[in-house]
Amino acid sequence: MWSKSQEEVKIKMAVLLTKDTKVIVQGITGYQGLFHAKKMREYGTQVVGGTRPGKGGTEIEGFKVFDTVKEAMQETGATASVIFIPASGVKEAAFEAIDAGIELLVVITEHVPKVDVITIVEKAKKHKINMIGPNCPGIITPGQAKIGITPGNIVSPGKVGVVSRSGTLTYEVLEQLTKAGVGQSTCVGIGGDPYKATNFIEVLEMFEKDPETEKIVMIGEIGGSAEEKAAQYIKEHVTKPVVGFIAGKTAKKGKTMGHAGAIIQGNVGTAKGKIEALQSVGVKVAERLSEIPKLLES
Amino acid sequence: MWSKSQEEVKIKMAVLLTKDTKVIVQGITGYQGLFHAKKMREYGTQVVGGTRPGKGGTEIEGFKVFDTVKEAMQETGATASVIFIPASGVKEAAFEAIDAGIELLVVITEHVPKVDVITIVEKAKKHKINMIGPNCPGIITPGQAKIGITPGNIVSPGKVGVVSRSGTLTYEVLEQLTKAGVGQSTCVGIGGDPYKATNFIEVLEMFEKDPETEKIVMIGEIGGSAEEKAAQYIKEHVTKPVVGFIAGKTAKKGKTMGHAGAIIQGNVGTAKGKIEALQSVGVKVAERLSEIPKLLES
Amino acid sequence: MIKIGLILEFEGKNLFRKYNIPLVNSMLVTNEQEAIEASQKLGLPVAVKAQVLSGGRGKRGLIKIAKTPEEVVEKAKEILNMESDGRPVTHLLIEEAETIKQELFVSMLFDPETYDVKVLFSPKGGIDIETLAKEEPEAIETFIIPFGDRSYPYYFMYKLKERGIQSKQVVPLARIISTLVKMLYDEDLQLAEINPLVINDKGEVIALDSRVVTDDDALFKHPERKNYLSETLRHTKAEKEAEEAGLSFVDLDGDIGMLSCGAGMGMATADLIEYFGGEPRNFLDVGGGASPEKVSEALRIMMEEGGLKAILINAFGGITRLDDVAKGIIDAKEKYNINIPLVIRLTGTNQEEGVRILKEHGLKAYLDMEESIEDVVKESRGGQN
Amino acid sequence: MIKIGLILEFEGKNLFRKYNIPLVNSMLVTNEQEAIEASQKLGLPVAVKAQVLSGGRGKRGLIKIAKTPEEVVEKAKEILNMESDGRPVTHLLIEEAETIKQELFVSMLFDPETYDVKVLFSPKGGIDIETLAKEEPEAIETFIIPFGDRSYPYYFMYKLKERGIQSKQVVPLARIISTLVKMLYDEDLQLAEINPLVINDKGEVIALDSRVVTDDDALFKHPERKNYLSETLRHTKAEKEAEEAGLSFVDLDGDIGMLSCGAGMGMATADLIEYFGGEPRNFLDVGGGASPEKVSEALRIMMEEGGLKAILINAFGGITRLDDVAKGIIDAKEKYNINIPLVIRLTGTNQEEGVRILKEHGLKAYLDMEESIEDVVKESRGGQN
Repeated sequence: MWSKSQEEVKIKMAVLLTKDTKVIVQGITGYQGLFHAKKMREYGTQVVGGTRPGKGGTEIEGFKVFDTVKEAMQETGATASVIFIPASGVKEAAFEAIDAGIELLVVITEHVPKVDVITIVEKAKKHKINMIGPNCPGIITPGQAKIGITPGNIVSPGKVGVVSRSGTLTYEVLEQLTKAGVGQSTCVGIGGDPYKATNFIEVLEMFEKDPETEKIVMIGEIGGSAEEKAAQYIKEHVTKPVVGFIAGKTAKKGKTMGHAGAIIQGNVGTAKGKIEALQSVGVKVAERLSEIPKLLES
Repeated sequence: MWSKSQEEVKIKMAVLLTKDTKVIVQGITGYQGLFHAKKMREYGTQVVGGTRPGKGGTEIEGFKVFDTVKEAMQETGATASVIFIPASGVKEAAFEAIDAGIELLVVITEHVPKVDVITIVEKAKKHKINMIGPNCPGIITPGQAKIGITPGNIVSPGKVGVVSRSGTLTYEVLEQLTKAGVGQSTCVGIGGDPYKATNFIEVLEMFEKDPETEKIVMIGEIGGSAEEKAAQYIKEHVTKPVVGFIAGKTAKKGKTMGHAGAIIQGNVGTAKGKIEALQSVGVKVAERLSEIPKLLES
Repeated sequence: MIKIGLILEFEGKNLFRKYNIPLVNSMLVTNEQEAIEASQKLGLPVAVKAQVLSGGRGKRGLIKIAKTPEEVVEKAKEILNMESDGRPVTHLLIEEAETIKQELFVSMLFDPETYDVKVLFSPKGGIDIETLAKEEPEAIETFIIPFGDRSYPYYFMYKLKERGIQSKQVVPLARIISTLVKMLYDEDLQLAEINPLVINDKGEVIALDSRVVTDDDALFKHPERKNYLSETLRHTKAEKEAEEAGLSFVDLDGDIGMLSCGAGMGMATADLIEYFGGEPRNFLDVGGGASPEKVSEALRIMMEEGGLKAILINAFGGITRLDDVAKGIIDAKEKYNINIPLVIRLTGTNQEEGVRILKEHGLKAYLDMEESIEDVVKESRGGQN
Repeated sequence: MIKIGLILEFEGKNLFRKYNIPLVNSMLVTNEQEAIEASQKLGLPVAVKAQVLSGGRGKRGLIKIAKTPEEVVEKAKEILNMESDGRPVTHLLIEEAETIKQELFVSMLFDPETYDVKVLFSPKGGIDIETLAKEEPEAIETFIIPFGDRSYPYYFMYKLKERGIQSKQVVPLARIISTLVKMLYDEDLQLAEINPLVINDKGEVIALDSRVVTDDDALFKHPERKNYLSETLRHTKAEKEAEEAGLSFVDLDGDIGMLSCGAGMGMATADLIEYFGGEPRNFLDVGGGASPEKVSEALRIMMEEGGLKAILINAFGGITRLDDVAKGIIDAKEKYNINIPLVIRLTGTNQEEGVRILKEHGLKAYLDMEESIEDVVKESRGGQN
C-alpha cells in the first residue's frame, strides 16, 4: 500500500505518461507524423487523433484529423500532444498547444531556431506545462505507452529510470538493458539541443520521487554543463543509485563559440570533466555502454 | 479641517502637481526643452535639472544636466518628468522615465507614432504611474507650478478645474476665465491625439474628489467618442457643476478612416452629437468660449 | 509634415506582398500601350483598375473587366479620361481577372478606447459593407486581440470555425488575418482592410483589394513612404507646399484666410468666424513651436492660393513664441505682396515682445479673440458690418 | 543542412551596418589591383585584413597597416600568399586605419542555463581577452538581460556609468550594446561580439572587428545567408557535398569510415572504435529520418573522400526506418565502387525488413553494436586482430 505522499508522487509521475494518457499528434498527415502515430498506437498508446489545419473532419489510417488542437482536445479528451512538424512551424504549433491548455508537450522536430526554442520554453514555463524537447526521442513507459520515436521493441517494464541527452544512444542503452534483463520504469529523452524545455535535473527529481523507479541511468555527452549541474543535484537530492555514461571521450576539442562562449562556460564541457564530476558524487560511470547493466547490479 | 477621506483625496491631487513637486526635463538642452524649462522655473516650478545623454555633469542656464533619468532622480529627488524630445526618441525616453520610477510623466511632443504611444501608455499603466499626453500642453496649478507649455500669465488661482483635449484652445479658455475673475484649481491639457495616457474621465474623477475644485470646465472637439464617454461618466459619478465647450461645429464631415473606422465608431464624433450627449446629462455647453465664465456663475 | 495616411491599392498590395498575403498578378501602367503590354504578360481577361484614393470604384466605373486586347485599350482609355477626387486618373492597375465564388470582408485597427486590436470580419464582403453594417450587423463578427498579443493563425482558426467557415478556407483566412494584425504593429498602420477578400473557383483565398491607412507620425521608421504615389495624389499645390513647410493646410469655401497654431484653436476660430457671419477660405495650422520662417512661408502659401479678402492670424503662444510669430509676419509682409487686411491677435508666451515687434512695423495686435474675429469678418466685407 | 555558424568579419559588419552600428569605411577585394583602388577611394593609411574564420589575425600577420600605395600592394600580396585554416587567403578587407585611443570588448549570447542574454563587457579590449579573463577576471563585467526584455540604451548607460565610463562615450557605447542585444533576437544570432570596440582620437566609438555566430537552424528566416562567403570557406569538398545532401560530416584522422544516425551515437561509436584499437577517418551523420537517397549519397561522399580501409554503418532506427537505410546501402553498393569491407549494424524501427533487404543482396547485418565495431576494427587491419 502507498502512503499518502507516495500516492501524490505516483500521480505526478502519471502526469508524464501512462496507458491512460490520451495523445494527439500535431502534423499527423505528414510522413513522419503518420508513421510514428501508427507505431505509438501499435505500442498501446492512446493516440486519439491529430491535427492538420485545413484537413479537419477527415480521417487518416483510422486517426481523426482536426484543424486545431483545441478542437482535438475538446472532442477526444487528449491531455498530451507530440509535435511532428517542420522546424519553421514548430513555434506556432507549440504556442497553439500551450494556449489550448495541453498538459504534456513533446517536440520531436530537430533544427528549431534557438530563439524560437527559448520563446516556446518560456511560454511553457509560464503556463506550467510539462514540455520535453525539441530534437528529442520523447518518452516511453515500457509496457504502457510511448510518445515520440523510441522503438517499442527494445524496452521492457522494470525499475530503472533512464534519462538521456542523446537520441540513438538512448536506444542502444535501452536495448542493452533489456537484453540483460534489466527492465525500465520510464525513459525520457530530453534532447540534444543546448536550449531545451526539460533537462537532467527535472527528470532526476521525478525519478527520485517516483516509487516505480529504484535505480537511474543517465546518458550525457560532451558540451555544455548540464551533466556537471546534474552531478551537483545528485549530490544534494538523489538517494537512488545512478549509473552514468558520457559520449564523446575521443572527440577533438571543438571550436568554441567565440570568446564569450569560452569565458562563460569555462572549462566545463569535456567528457573528462563530466565523468569526474559524476564520479565525485558517487555516480558509477560506464566506459562502454555494454557495462551499464553490470554497473546497475553492483 | 479635512476629514480623513478628504485628506486622502488632497494627497492624491497633490500627486499631480504642487509647488513642492520636483521636476526634471528630458531633453533640457534642446531649443524647446530649455526655453520651457526656464518658463517653468520662472513660474515657480521646482525644475531641479534635466537629462541629455552624453552631457551629464554639465550645466545649462543654471540647470544641472544628467545622462540618465535615474541619476537625475537620485541626485535631485525629482518625482516628475516632462519630455521635450523629438518624436522618434519619445518611446525610449518615456520607457527610461518609467523604469527609473518616475511618478508623474508629461509628454509634450507631438507626432509620436501611434504604436509607440500605445506601447508607452500600456507600460505606464502597468507601473501605475500618472502620465499625461503625448501632444499636450501639460498641467498647471495656478499660483504654484506648471509642467509643460501653458503660459503662466493667463491663469489665476481659484476653484475651477479645467480639462481640455485641445492645446491652444485651453489657453484661450484659461485667459477668458482669468479675465472674468474666475480662478482655476488645476488645468490639465490631456492632448489631442486619439491615443493618449489620460483622458477626460480620469481627470473628471480627480476633480470630483479634489476639495480645491468646486466647478469643472471641459473642452472637447470633434472626432472620437471621448466626450460621449465623459458625459456618461458625469451622469454616474460627477456631482460638481460642469460647463462644456466643443470645437469644430462648422467642420466639414471629414473622410473616415475606412469602413472599420466608420462602423466601429458609428455616428459618434460630430460636434452636434457631443453637445447633445453633454447637455443630456446636465452639462451646460457654451456656444462661444466667451460664454464660459457666465455659464459657470449661473 | 508629410501626410500620407490612406495609400493606393497597389501600394497596399506591395505591402501585402512583403508579408506573403496571397494576391493575383498585376502591373501598374499609365497609358493604353502599357495596359496592352501588361495584359499580354498577365493573360486575358484582366481587370482595369483606377488607382485613386476614394472608394466605391466599381460603382463609379473606375474598375472594368477587359476580355480582349481591344477591350483593354478601350477600358483603359475610358478610365484614364475619368476623374476622381477632383483629379484626372493617371495610373491603372492591370490585374488578372479572378473567378469569384465568395466575397469576404476583413478590416482592423487599434481601438482608441482600449488599445486592443479590433478585427471586423464578415463572410459577406463586397462593395456594400457599410450598408451591411447597418442592415445586417450580425453578419459582421468582431474579434478583439489584446494589445501586444502577437496573434497566431490558430487563434483566428478557432474564431472562424465557430462562425462556420470551412476547414479548407479557415487556414489561409486565419493566416491572412493574423498577418494583418502583425502588420498593424510592424508597419505602423492605422487601418488594414481587405474588401473584397475573395474565395476563387479553385478555393484559394485572395486579397482582391487593399485599403491601408498608414500612420504619418511613424514616417521616420518607414522613409520609403515619402515616395508613395498616394502622397503626390492627395494634395493641391498649396497643400503640398504647406506640407513641405511642415504646415497643415485645410481647404474651405469662404474668403477669410486663417492662420493659427493648433487644430482645436483653428476649429474654434472657424466656428466663431461663421458665428459672426464670415466664411473661412482655408485654415493653415503652423502647429506648436513654429519658427519665424514657418509663419512667413504659411502667409506666402496663403497669398499664392488667392481668393482672400482678409487674413486672420490668431496665435495663442504656448510652445509657440509670439516674438517668432511676429517676426514671421513682418518677414512675409516685406517679401510678399500682402495687399489685403491682416488682422492679428497675439496672446501667450513672449506676447509683449511680439506685440512690440508688430508695433514697430506699424501693425496692430488684438489681445482678445472675439474682437479680432469680429474685425476680420468686417474686413472681409470691405470694412462694413 | 547548410552550416554557417561563425561568419566573416565583413559579413558581420554588413549586419552591423544594417543596424547603424558605427564602422569605418571599408571595401572587400580579392587582388592587389583592387586593393590599390580601394585604398585610393578610402584614403591612406589603410588596414589590410584577411577575411578568414580563425581569430588572432593580428598575431598571425593576417592584418597589416599600409601607409603608402606601395605598401598596399606589398601587404596585400603578402597576405594573399598566406594560409589560414588550411586554405589560401582569397579575400581582403581594405579598411580606413583608425587612430585608437582605447580598446574595449563586448560580447553576448543567450545563456543556455537561464535563457537570459549574458553580456560581457570590458574596458580592456584587444587581442588578449581570454588571457584577461584568466588573469584579471574583475576587468570583465557581466550584465544579465532577462529573456524577452528588449533592452534600451539607458539600461546600459546606468551599468556603464557605474563602471566609470565617461558621459561622452557612455551614450554611443550603450546604444551599440543594446543594438547587439536586439540583433541576437531579430537576426537569430548565437553570439555577437566586437573586439576591439575602439574609441578613436575624436572620441567616437567604432566597431573595428566583428565576430558573429549565426544560428543555422534559423536559415529559413534569413535565406540570404546561404550565399555568404563564410559558407563556402568553411568546408572541404566532402563537407560541402555532405551539407548539400543534408548530412553532417566530421573529418577525423584514421582509416574507418563511420556512418550513423544521430550525433550522440556517432560519438559513442567513435569512442568504441578507439576503445577497440581502431581509428575513425570521418563521421557522417545522416540525422534522424534519413531517406534511402540520403544514405546512398553519404556512402558516395565517403568513398570519394577516400583513405578508408573499412566502413561501419551503425544505424539504430528511431525516427529513421531501417528498411530505408538498407535500401540506401544497396543502392550505393550497386552504383559506386565500394571495394572495401562494409560492416553493417541495424537495430530499431523496421529492423526485420532492413535485415531482410540486406540479406537478399548478400549483406550481413549485426544486431549488436560492440560486435560490429570489433569487426570493423579487425577489417581495417586487413582482417587481423
